[in-house]
Amino acid sequence: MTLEVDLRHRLGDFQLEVAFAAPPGVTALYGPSGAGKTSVVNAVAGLLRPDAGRIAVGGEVLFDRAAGIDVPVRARRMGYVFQDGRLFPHLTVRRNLRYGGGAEGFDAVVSLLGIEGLLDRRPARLSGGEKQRVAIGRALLREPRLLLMDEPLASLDARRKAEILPYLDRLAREVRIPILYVSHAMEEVLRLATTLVMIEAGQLTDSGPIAEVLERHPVPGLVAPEGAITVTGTIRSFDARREAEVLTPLGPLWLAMVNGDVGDTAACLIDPRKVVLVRGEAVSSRNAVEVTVDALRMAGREVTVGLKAGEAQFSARMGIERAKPLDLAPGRRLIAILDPQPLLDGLP
Amino acid sequence: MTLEVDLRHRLGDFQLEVAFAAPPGVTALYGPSGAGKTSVVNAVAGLLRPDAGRIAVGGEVLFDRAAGIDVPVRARRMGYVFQDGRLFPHLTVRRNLRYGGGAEGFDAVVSLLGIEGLLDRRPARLSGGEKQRVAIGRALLREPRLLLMDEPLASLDARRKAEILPYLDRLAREVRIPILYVSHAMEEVLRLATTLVMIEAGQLTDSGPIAEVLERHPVPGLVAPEGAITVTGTIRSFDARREAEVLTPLGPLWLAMVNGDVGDTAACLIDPRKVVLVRGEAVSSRNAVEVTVDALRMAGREVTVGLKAGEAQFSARMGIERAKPLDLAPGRRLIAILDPQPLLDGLP
Amino acid sequence: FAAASLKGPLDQAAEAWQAASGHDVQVAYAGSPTLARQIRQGAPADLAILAHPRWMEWLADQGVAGAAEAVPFLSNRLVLIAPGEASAAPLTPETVATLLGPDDRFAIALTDAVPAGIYGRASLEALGLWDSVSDRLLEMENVRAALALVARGEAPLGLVYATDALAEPAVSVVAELPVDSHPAIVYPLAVLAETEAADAFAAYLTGDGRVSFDDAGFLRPGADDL
Amino acid sequence: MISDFLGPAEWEAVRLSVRVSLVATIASLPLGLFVAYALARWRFPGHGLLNGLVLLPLVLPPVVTGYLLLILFGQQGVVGAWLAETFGIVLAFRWTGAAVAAAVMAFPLLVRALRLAIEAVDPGLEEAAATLGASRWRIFWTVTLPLIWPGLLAGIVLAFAKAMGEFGATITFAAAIPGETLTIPSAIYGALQVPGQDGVVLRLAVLSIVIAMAALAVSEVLARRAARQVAGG
Amino acid sequence: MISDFLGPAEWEAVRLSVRVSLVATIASLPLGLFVAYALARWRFPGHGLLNGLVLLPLVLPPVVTGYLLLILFGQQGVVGAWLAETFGIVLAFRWTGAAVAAAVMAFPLLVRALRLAIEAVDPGLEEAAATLGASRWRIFWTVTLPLIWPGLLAGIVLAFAKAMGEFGATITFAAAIPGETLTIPSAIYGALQVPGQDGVVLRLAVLSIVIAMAALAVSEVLARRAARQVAGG
Ligand SMILES: Nc1ncnc2c1ncn2[C@@H]1O[C@H](COP(=O)(O)OP(=O)(O)OP(=O)(O)O)[C@@H](O)[C@H]1O
Ligand SMILES: Nc1ncnc2c1ncn2[C@@H]1O[C@H](COP(=O)(O)OP(=O)(O)OP(=O)(O)O)[C@@H](O)[C@H]1O
Ligand SMILES: [Mg+2]
Ligand SMILES: [Mg+2]
Repeated sequence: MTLEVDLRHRLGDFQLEVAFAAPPGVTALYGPSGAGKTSVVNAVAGLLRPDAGRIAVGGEVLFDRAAGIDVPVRARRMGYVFQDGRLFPHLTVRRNLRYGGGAEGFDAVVSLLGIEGLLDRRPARLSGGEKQRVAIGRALLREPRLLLMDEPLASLDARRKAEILPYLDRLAREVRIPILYVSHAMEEVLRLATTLVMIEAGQLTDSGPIAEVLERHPVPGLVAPEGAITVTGTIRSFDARREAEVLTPLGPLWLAMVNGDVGDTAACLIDPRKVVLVRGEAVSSRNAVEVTVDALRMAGREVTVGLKAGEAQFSARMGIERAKPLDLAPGRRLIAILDPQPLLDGLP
Repeated sequence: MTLEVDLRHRLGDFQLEVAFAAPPGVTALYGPSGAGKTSVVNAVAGLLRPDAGRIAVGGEVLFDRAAGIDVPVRARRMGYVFQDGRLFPHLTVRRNLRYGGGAEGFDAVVSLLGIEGLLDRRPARLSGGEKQRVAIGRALLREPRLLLMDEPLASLDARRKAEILPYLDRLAREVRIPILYVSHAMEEVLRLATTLVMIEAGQLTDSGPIAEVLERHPVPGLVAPEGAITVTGTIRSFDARREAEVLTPLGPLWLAMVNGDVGDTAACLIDPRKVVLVRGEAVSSRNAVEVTVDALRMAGREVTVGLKAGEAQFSARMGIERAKPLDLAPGRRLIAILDPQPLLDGLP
Repeated sequence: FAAASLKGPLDQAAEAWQAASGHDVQVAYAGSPTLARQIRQGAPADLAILAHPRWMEWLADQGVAGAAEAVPFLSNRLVLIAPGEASAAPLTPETVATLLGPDDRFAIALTDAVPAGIYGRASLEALGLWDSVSDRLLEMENVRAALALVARGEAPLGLVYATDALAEPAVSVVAELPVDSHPAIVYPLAVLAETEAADAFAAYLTGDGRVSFDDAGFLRPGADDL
Repeated sequence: MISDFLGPAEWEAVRLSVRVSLVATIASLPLGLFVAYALARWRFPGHGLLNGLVLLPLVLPPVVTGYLLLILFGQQGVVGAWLAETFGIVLAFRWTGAAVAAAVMAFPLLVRALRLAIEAVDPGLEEAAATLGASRWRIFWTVTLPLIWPGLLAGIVLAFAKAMGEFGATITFAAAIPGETLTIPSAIYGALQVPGQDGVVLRLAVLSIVIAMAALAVSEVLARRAARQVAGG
Repeated sequence: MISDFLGPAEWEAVRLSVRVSLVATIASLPLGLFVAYALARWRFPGHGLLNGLVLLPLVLPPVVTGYLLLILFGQQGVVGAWLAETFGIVLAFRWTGAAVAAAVMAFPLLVRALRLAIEAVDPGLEEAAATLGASRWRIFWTVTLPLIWPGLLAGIVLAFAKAMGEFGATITFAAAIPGETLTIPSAIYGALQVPGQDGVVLRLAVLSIVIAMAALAVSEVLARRAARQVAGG
């Protein structure tokens, strides 16, 4: 089941124009505040009627301006976690959860979200994060064919996130429903998403498999570290801790927190400042690569060292006093210890 | 000016009991969802009247149950960024911003928050993140003697956060007002906070300077990596990129994103899995330490290497195939490259 | 259906007749115009007693059966009243002026709409008193309201039916207006339904039943009044 | 008939008034809800007209309203004749007519209260219900209606109180036939016509106040309970 | 006096009605706001009593209310005598008295609408204003009042319409003095008493409807504009 979106809409001065496809699994909608993410989600849910366009799920057309099709909201069978909660204030948590149906899986969802103790309270007596969890539960229990999640974890603590994320991950994989996921937290996006849709100021910047998009637009919304390169490769295996061995032009690299399966593409970023050069015989790191010094460049009190590993090229950068003991010169063979970032670390 | 809080309050089944002091600078209120953070903030703002206790700012008592003092909300001069926004729906953004006074600094705040284009709109036409920015602006323009920020950046994108955080940072340092800052995002907390107040289920877990608290409770809300140790030291200098040189028992370590000034205490975490051992002469890392192998322990396909650096002890862990080329044996001298975490990376 | 102003004595008469004849009587009171309109719209009224002939004439014009055969049932007369214990006074503009005082007002029913007001105005005009009160009128919804004003002392002088003055102990009669100073006051009665009971009750009212109305101060109309 | 004590006739008026007011209030609720919902949520041609029409009974003197009712629904009236022929329903001069008059007079109050309440409901919540698969009908019953509960109660109390106090239209349209349409206000009117009946007036007035206050108290308790639940208190 | 055309007397009634209704509505606004705010937001002894008292004029037949007003505010009345002595204010039989009667009759409608609206205001917004340093008074003017704007308009329209249609209490308390207290409803009543004056009745009724509808239309436009701003449209 795939969600296809193609829409144009005007909101005051704001012009929205996006087209993308979201296959089963998690599709992250990523973009700065005010980019139009919520508007897209609303259009998919049927709460915003685009001026033009077409929206379909698994071949079923939900909206087609030209053909005059507009399936009513209630018949779209989507679980929507709203950015602003929207719990029913007059109903207890339990009845909020049950509103969309789904006695099935009730206990599992409730315990996943840790809201067992809140079932008989009304929303006014919940904390911000508790409300958000109930809203997630309500959407999950709807048994949707598509999940729309607008910053669902924004006010949850790390531990709770760490519990819910794998669940969503599993849900997307096992039930094979598309999840449209709006988030500003790159960790979440990287952890969950297989597809990435980037929008800015209402316009689609790029969309597609996450690794490809990130390769084309390295660290969305952030200036990539100076001189950083993106390295892409194919996943060969996973270890016991689900770190992925990725075959890259630099050799096999091990990445933590990668989505996808063996055979999928994964991308990472090599920040020259995080490359450690070693003059020695052996290192214990799995991400060590034998390199030859290619060129040296000085800038201020820093040295940038151009490196070659087979055909591939990258660089390392360090303070001048660090470079001295290495006795650097073009042609010298060294070991480079890389710290490949699945674009997860290093974000402010 | 210091904020002193000591309160006890009952909300249904929930019992809140905390006491802490927040000096000028940012004090992070950290704890899982439902821990009572918003309740504490509300009590400071005067929106919740505690059953018992005392609240004072810079010596002025705002609330003292026993003494019958309860300064009215409007006279407390606090800028409160609510978890749920609370913009005035009938006023334009401009008039929302001006509500608390402060023509002064208006343009600066508006451009900091990137809301120049929204000034004549009403909140209903703003996106989630835009609302949040306006709410921040409204509180800042109040010229408060205390800022209360309840997850103010939760729905902002990384770039925007990266712009606002330094501003708050500066504000806290320059104006020397206490900022009580609720957040689930460890990066934000580490970036901003000088003081950390940890609460869980309504009870104070710990409070004090952030480094000390994190030393006593390493990674709040998260299980620390197995075998990790916390290393504390004194900040000796900052480099051009504001990385701090911290004098630790292991020798000088360079940490990124540390709060505080020269002479302050800073803490970091050494994860054995991230320690790279090198058999060789020189490395380019600033965080390299000469070590002696003390002991070897095998577990499954992993080796844990006990290490000594002067008096200090720590360990490294690696897959057995990584250990082989190092030719490990007690007494062998190696270089260890550390990846000291200011508890910033590695959080999910 | 009967004019509201008849309520007291008519209730008594109805009760008495009910006891005597075993028939069940229900009297619905309202203002004459309302009654007339209701009857016109087919209200289930067997008998109608109105406070002024004109609405009965209107019913007759509208072709309501029985209205044309209405008979004058009761009559009444007008009196000037004052609050509390007041002594009788002659009907001159001066007395009226004295009694009214410099800035008080004269209570009366609506002078161009309600029977008591219409009769009253005619009478006052005939007596040459109209000019001394015409710009100081307190025109009320009905004569009872005018009576209440005087009884409460809100107006020092008012014009009501003699029957009203008699029933309200808080006022006293200052002067009786001559009967010939205004068109005869007539309460017409019409039998609208050709039922035995209606005829019987009408007969009772115009016969033995009159006593209660006499007690209340109503007059018997002259034969030529309608 | 109205004795100096609260005689059987007075009791009858009280019982009748309560019955008429209850029936008027309850019977006008569904239409009131519908009209209020339509006015609050829909834009349609005739919106303004409907809005004005609802307000009419408030603007016109009650007697005029009663007279209009009589002309329309009387046995000779356009609608009245049709009703009588088709369904055998006669309203004029029956207690049902009194209820109709009371309902019409109370309708503006009911609709306004309901409309205000409906307009205050966050459409976002109704949208949320729709995404959860609820039909319009279900949304109305499970979201809108519970959320306008305070307004509904306010409207009911206003309508009931108005119905208890309604006189002009009732006596004009339904007359004041003892046991059938002689409500408390009509009885008070009657008593006012007879000097010295102030006691009766007072008793009846107090009674009708007590009844209305009881209704008010019940509504306050219900509204407060609902408010406490929603507000978290 | 009531001619067959819309003579000067009729015009006078119309002008008077509008003036009385406007004054009644505007003058009762501050008190209405205060009472509604108190009922909605404060708990105090006598809360229930006040609540009931406000509802009274709705429950009692207008004539009784008018009579009570007369007893209280008449020149012989307790309050009336005091007012007259102390301030030289006389209400009975003045157009001000008619305004008072209309205001009293309209008060329950005004207060209910305002109270509903005030209860619907999110106290969180008022709290936010307080944290921004606003006094209670400023909060009321800058937050509460603008947010209850639709309710305020609804209340004003209801009250104005009711005042335009008020008859029983007005005539009882203020009589029907041409040019002073002879409002449209009193004129209509007078015309109804005379056979064949249906034309006058119709003309006056239509006029008063037109005026009320105009008020309604204005309020709708204002309310819709406010709603559009707040809802984002
Ligand atoms: N009115 C109330 N009645 C009863 N319990 C309440 C009420 N309000 C809040 N609580 C409970 O008090 C606890 C603390 O709430 P609070 O809003 O302070 O949490 P928080 O730390 O801000 O959480 P979050 O991060 O989710 O916003 C929660 O467990 C909540 O369920
Ligand atoms: N009713 C409206 N009228 C005019 N402009 C609007 C309206 N609603 C939203 N907008 C504008 O449309 C743009 C997109 O809004 P949207 O809510 O989709 O953003 P978003 O990507 O979800 O942002 P955020 O991350 O802040 O929630 C914003 O610039 C907003 O100001
Ligand atoms: Mg959004
Ligand atoms: Mg909170």
